[in-house]
Amino acid sequence: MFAATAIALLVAMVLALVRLYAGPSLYDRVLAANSFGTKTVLLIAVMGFLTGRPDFLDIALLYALLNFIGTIAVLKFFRYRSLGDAVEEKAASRNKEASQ
Amino acid sequence: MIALLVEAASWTFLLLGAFLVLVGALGLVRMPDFYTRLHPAGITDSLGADFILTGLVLQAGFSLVTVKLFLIGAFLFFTSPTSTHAIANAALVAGLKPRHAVVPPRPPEKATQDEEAR
Amino acid sequence: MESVINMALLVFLAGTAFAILRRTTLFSVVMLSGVFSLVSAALLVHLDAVDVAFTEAAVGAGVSTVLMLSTLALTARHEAPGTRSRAIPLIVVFLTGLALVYGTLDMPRFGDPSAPVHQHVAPRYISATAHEIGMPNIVTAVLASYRGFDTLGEVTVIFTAGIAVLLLLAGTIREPTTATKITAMEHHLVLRVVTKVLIGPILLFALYVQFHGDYGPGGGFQAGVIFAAAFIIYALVFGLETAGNALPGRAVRILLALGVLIYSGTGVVSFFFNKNFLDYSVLGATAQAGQHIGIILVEFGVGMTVAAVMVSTFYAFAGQNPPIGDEEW
Amino acid sequence: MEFKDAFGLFNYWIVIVLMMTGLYIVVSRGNLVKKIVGLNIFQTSVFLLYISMGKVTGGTAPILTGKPEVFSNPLPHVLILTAIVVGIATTALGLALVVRIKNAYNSIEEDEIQKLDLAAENEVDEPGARP
Repeated sequence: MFAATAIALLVAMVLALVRLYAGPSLYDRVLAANSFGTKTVLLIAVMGFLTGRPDFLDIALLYALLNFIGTIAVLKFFRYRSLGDAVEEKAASRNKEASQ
Repeated sequence: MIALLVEAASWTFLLLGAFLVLVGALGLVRMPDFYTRLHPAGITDSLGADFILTGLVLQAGFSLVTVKLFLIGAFLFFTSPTSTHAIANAALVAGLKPRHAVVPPRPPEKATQDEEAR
Repeated sequence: MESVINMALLVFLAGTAFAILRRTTLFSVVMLSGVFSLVSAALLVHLDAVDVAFTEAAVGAGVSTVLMLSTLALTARHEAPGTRSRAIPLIVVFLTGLALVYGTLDMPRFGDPSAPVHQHVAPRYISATAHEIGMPNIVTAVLASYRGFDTLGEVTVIFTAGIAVLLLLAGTIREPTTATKITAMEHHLVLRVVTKVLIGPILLFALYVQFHGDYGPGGGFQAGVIFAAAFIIYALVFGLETAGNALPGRAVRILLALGVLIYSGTGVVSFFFNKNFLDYSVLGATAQAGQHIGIILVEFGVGMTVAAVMVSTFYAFAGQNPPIGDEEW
Repeated sequence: MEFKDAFGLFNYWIVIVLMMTGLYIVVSRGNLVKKIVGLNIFQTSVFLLYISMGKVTGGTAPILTGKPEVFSNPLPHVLILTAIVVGIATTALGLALVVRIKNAYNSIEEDEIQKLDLAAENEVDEPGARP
């Protein structure tokens, strides 16, 4: 039964990859990468049970924790153009230009 | 007898979870526009993951593995809605308009008022 | 069933690599390399390499995407269309590939237990670890004790790379100007609350991984990267300055050197008990206890240096003043 | 070579495909950041080569569980574990160099940088020719 779940997850990962390659706007790509990460968490958990050694869930736990760092970095990159402390006037001008 | 029941329950949970993950992934591909794709991505993150994790918990019984599975469920519960929120917020601020925008799109000057208001 | 997952993940990997090859906007290249490391971590779990999958996951999810993005923020966003003809590289690559494939024809088949690679050193480690070091995780035992001197070399390589990045980028770090600096993301209330909730568990998880390396997958390398990922997310959401108050640059540089000092110091201690370098058996009451103490200390040193290198690299990259104008975007 | 053999080497062939993709990116693309990503792909393929050689069918991860079991070879895991972190440290170093090159040449395209270098060399060669 784990095999069926694993196959379903693999098919879901293929679909997420299709959205990642095709995604017209960059936010589709971020969304696809993020949902791909969640599916990897589930795949690693199911694989642990499939091979009979379920005590390797630490990796799934790690991904569950760290997966959203990439997303936040990407969004900050596009909002403020720098991952450090963007200076006020640069960010404000960019918003006006971005929201036209 | 009980073991059979638990086994059957975990199979159903696993299959339901797998089905929901598939539905979510299919929705991610078939939905026309970015904002409509947020919903199917949410399906897989929330219910699909929870069903699969409960299926695994029923398999693992009462052990350290169950604690880890609950922790994974808890952290997924925190992180995936946050990142979906952050993506949607960034897309809206950057001016990605929903395709069939029923509500009039936010006039740009209002966006800058938010800036000054902060 | 096993081979279906194996083949599927390998095909994903190759597909993502081709997608990276074809994309010109550097941003999607970075996103795809994040997915690439996700798939390779899943594949490593499948190939029973649990510690390695742990490291790949921590590095891929935590640090590499952020570092590449901060470089993109400082350089360019699009790749210029290539002017040179692509024919010659294609031929060279194709021929090399054919030669390599020809080379693999007489390699032992995948997973073949009678392959020569499994006959020499591995059986000794698998059988000897139980009584010599008394530690379930053979990988950590080999990493820290049997092969301790090489790992010291690896840690020094990481230390040197960290120093080099600091030297390269420290000069151009912009002092916090008095201009109205917004600590970024201050209006993202949801992000700030969730990050505050999650920083605790991430750091706790890093400590768990650090000291759990003997009994399960984990160890200094993974813990260091997770520890740094916690500070990176804190700096991303609450701003570089607030993160600087929590973990100042000077403290990170001290930690950088302290880790390698702890590692080599543990080795030097066994000189005084006239044993050779990095022989931990004298540290404890019995040889096994000594090995445990030695490995925990050494892993602690490794974790400290790796965490300090990742945090100082992020500080150096994020502190840069992006020289590029807005028209580049 | 029947299917069993071909399947047996499938891992190594995918490793070679990844290696060649990484090599091709480094060789044919001019953008420095793209080259670093290509190097990362090449590096990951080498890691997968080591780990797939260490796998034993029916073996589990090399963590002793008390029960006598067949274990996969732990040695490649040790090598690759440290190699990944060294890899990320050297990638950070490469990216730092790219940032400095951008500051100096205001471009990270290999061709433009070479043009600027050549131009700088010509100026140095005939200082007398300057008006």
